[in-house]
Amino acid sequence: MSIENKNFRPKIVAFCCNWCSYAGADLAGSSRLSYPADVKVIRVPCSCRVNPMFILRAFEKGADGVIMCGCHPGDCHYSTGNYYARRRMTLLFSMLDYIGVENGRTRVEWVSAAEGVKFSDTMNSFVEKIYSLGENVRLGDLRCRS
Amino acid sequence: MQELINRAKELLNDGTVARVLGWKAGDLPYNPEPAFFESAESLKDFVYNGFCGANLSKYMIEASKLEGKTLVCLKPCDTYSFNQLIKEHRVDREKAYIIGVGCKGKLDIEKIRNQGVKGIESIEGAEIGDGADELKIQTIYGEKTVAYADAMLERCHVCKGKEHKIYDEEIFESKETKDGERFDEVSRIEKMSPAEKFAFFQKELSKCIRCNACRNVCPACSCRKCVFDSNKFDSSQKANVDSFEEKMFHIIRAFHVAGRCTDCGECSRVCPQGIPLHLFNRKFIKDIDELYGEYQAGDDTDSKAPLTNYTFEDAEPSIVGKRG
Amino acid sequence: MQRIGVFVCHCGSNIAATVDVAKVAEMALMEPGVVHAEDYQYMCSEAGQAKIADAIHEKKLSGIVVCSCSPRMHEATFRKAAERAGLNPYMVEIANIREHCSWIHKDMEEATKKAVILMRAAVAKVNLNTPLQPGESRVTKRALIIGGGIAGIQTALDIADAGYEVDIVEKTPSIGGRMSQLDKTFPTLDCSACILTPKMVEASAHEKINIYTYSEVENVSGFVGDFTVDIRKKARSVDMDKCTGCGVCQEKCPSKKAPSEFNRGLNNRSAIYTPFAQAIPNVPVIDREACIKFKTGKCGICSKVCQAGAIDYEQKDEIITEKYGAIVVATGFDTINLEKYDEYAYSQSKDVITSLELERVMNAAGPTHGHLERLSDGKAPKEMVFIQCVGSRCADDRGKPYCSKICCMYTAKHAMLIRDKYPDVNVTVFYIDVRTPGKNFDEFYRRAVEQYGVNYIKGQVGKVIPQPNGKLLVQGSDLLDNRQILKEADMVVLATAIEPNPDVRKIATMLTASIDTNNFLTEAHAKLRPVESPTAGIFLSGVCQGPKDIPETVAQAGAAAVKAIGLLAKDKLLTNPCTAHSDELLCNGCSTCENVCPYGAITYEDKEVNDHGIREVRRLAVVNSALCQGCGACTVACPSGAMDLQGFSNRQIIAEVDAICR
Amino acid sequence: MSAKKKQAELIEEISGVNPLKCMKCGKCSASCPSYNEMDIKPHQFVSYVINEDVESLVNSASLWKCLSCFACVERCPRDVKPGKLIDAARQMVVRQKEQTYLSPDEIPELLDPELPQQLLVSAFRRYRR
Repeated sequence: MSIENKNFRPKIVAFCCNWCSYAGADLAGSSRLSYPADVKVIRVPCSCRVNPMFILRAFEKGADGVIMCGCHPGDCHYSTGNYYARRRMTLLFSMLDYIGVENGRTRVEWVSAAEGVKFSDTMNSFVEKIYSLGENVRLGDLRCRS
Repeated sequence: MQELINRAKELLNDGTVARVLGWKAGDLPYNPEPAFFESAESLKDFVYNGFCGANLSKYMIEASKLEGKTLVCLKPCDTYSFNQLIKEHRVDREKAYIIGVGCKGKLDIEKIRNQGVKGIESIEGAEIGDGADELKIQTIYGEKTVAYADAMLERCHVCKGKEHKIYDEEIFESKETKDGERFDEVSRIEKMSPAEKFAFFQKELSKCIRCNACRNVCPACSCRKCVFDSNKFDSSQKANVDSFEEKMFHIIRAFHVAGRCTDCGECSRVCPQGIPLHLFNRKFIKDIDELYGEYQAGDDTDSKAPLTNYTFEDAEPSIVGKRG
Repeated sequence: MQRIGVFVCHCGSNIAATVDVAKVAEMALMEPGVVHAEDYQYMCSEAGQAKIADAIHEKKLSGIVVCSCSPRMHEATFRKAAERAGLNPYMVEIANIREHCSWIHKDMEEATKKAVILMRAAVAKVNLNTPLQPGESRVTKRALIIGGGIAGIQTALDIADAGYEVDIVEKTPSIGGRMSQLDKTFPTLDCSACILTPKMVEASAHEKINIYTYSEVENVSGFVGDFTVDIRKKARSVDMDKCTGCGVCQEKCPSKKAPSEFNRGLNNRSAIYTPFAQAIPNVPVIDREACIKFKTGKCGICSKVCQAGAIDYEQKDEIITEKYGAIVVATGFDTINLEKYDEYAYSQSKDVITSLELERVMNAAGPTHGHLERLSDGKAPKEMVFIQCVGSRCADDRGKPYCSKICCMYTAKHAMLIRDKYPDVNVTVFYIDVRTPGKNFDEFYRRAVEQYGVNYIKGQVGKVIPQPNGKLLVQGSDLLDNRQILKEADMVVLATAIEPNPDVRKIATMLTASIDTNNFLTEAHAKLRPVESPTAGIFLSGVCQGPKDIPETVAQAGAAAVKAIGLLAKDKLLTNPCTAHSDELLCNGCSTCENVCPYGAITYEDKEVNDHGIREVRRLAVVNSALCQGCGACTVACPSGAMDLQGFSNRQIIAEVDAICR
Repeated sequence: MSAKKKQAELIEEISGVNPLKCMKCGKCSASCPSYNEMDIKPHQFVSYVINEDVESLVNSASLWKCLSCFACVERCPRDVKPGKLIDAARQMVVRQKEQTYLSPDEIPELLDPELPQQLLVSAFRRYRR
């Protein structure tokens, strides 16, 4: 997929759980670890609050990438939330891959409150990936009449 | 078939059941429809043949609210749905008298038509007792024959088995119809390039007219109110064809029934546009089997569903990219 | 329609230097529902909060958005400010334009654009906010301390002295912890046991303190104020009520080959044992792995010699379930495994020991009865070498990246004690840096050098090579003299890095308390909330939070106690109103939500509903909002979308998504 | 950018080492079997690179006294690995002399069959990159 639009700035939604990843994002901020402004964080109590519908909704509204961050497995503030989230996202991503949507547009990363560096590294690499994939056409246009 | 009607009459007459849930003949030889029979007398319209594909489990949700027991005829594959509905507390086992009816494969009228058979007047060989390998079809253009196996629904070629998972009594012998692998088609699609996959599904999904037949027939889609009809997700049906659910309807529907879908195949059977909707559900089933261990929804009434279960070692979502 | 006020904070120059705050306020006025927008230097200041209050009154605001720092910082501040001005506190949303924007972006235009989008998302959310009322939950007036070392003992004593019941759970057969293994303590050189034992006795005698030794926490459920904990009391094989602690059983026990944990495996103990003479409780346990009776069925000598008839081979593990309002973690530390540091020959020579082992060697109750001698041949050493930073400050996976903090001081102590007691022994310390911040610490270190003539060499040791003559050849470098040193030593002592007790990971998982990459428990705020875990009701005491010495541990133990007391003193806690609730008309009664709820907060009831005129009894999900912690697992599991989360509703999150993608 | 700075950066690039991670513990010098032969000691390599004085490093005796035994690489607690720095300085000299590399398939015919295996292995170890 070529990036013809040189001014392409992706829209990237990052769902972060309140306890680990949002705090990790805060730590990235207070440590002044930069990542592209294309990433916008939505705070949710837990990764298990992220309904697959939110992700599809984001794509439908024009997002080019959606990333979900939660506590590391075993460290969920609510004990088990991220385990359920992990299965849900695995299946959703597999389905998106199955219908031909590049799987690089979705990602799950576990970021603890202490991992400001990981948060910024993750966002940098994810944004880079989205730049390489270019604009998201397919998900916004799944059922266009041929 | 008479055997079944006789038994139903007996159970009605001795008060075991208050009604019978089965199929009655339609206006054409190939479109019987689900029906309740309240009296022994009304059973004269009862039919059970190769065209009785309809899964009656879902009707038991409403029937469970009625006074008295309902006799319900369930084919082997329907019993999975019934078990799943018990697990979800949607049907009352005590309110059902289940006759596990045998099955020798259900027929797909589209497959018959696709073989050039038009103007059908009557069909012979679809009866359960016939054991015929051929269908004799009288049409306005004369008699045609079609091999039974060539007229079967896709789901019967990958039949889950002849065993009734739940029943009070069984009637009729079932026949082995499986001659294909359930996940072959899914695997074939998985091997396509992203562009091919996208083209395939775009072609199929663009046929959708959002008639909601798939949703309405699906035993797993039994919500009192569907999220697509609710304003809670800002996804209620709007006039705008571009709206969110129009595009994502089938993906979301498949996700909602993931881990609960028994792969009964009703969605694909009823789709007026012939979209192979089971391919979505079966993809989830295949992933669940591969990632979390084999799981057949409706196998029992108490096991933990894959999406309400976990292990510490579960695969990470990144496995999707790695599996290629 | 809401009447929303948007308040954009400059945070001095923290935000204003990279975000055009006036522009954000200006753009806010174009958003639906926004009737007021302003920017101000410090929104969190009294003047800033007054501006919010004024606007709420004057413009009759129904909701506000503060564009400022992270909600984790000041959400509570602004909610309280709104509440004082008569607005429901849950009508406040924060757009994080500092940590998530101004601090990470350099380009003003780009950062301003992003800040505007973050503001829009928050406005979109507030448009759908509804006033929420917190519920109440009770506080069980009892605290649990996990770990019975000096940290746990001190915390327990402080909480108990305030009048609350305290349970200590200790894994080993006695309380006392690492401190009980130490010989002397720096910088005063008083004997460790002399200051610890009275505390142990005080704890065991305290009427409010209940000690479970040889016990482990098995399961934790519940939440702040109302934890339910299963404690496994391992089978001691000795009846605690009958045993008089006479010690005859230990003397007569024929199996004496089990390595003594207390002496770090430097000598052996009997199968029935108390770890050390001052153990509390003074009741032995039978090590079933080592006991002949348990292994072969024959023996039973201890039972025969026990006058009190306390031996009980049939005893089984017992699970005790107890409720607690607060939990303090005081799990302490261990020294790291040295198997990856082969160059120091720890596994090759008995005369290379860790500092903690040296503590036992120097201790009168230790394997050598307090005589400094080589463990290989019992000879008195003449040359001792101490190596600092073994496994500490290490960038690769052989060791730990942090400074273990206590080694510089205890090494000075060891060196000083040896030089004092054995003036003919030469002591050389190879160091990288000597770190002695602390009251009287540097003076202590200088005394070691100036008064006791300890030879400090700046430079790490590269290799320790055991020689055929039994000596240890130490190859080091002296960076100040710029020469390489080869030194024959009789004993080498490794200042081994400390790490959190390996069990802490399991405990943290049970408590859902967060833990860092080094397995230290994370504090709620590195500076301002150093003894609290981010998980409410969990407090941290001692080395489980980070390396520290005894006085620091005791200080932190007291601080943790105060925090726990502050919690236990309350009769009721306000609960987070952001809980799940089920729409009765949409609920299928399918139990899916119940299956994913980690708190057992969802039950099913048969309830009569009126669904647009249809009256019927349905099986419906009911959320107990006192138990619900608001994770939202149920909201996604629910197939019909009946379950939703207050404060993070489906529509609110979707509105944020839409605003960001717009 | 000054030539000195460029040289220092080249060393960092070739070696993949960040000299700023050094905490000056001296374990490298303590481990070095050639220590006494060296004019610039292993722990000092790091500060020469930091101070952008690669010139002195290149002209030092140490450059060719290092045995590439990798004791310092193995034991360095900070992942600084002075042995790699000095090796990088050697590489720089080699490159400056415009000596090209061999391609792998040229090697077999250059080998003397009598050559001890161990020498070959240590040569590979020394020049692998």
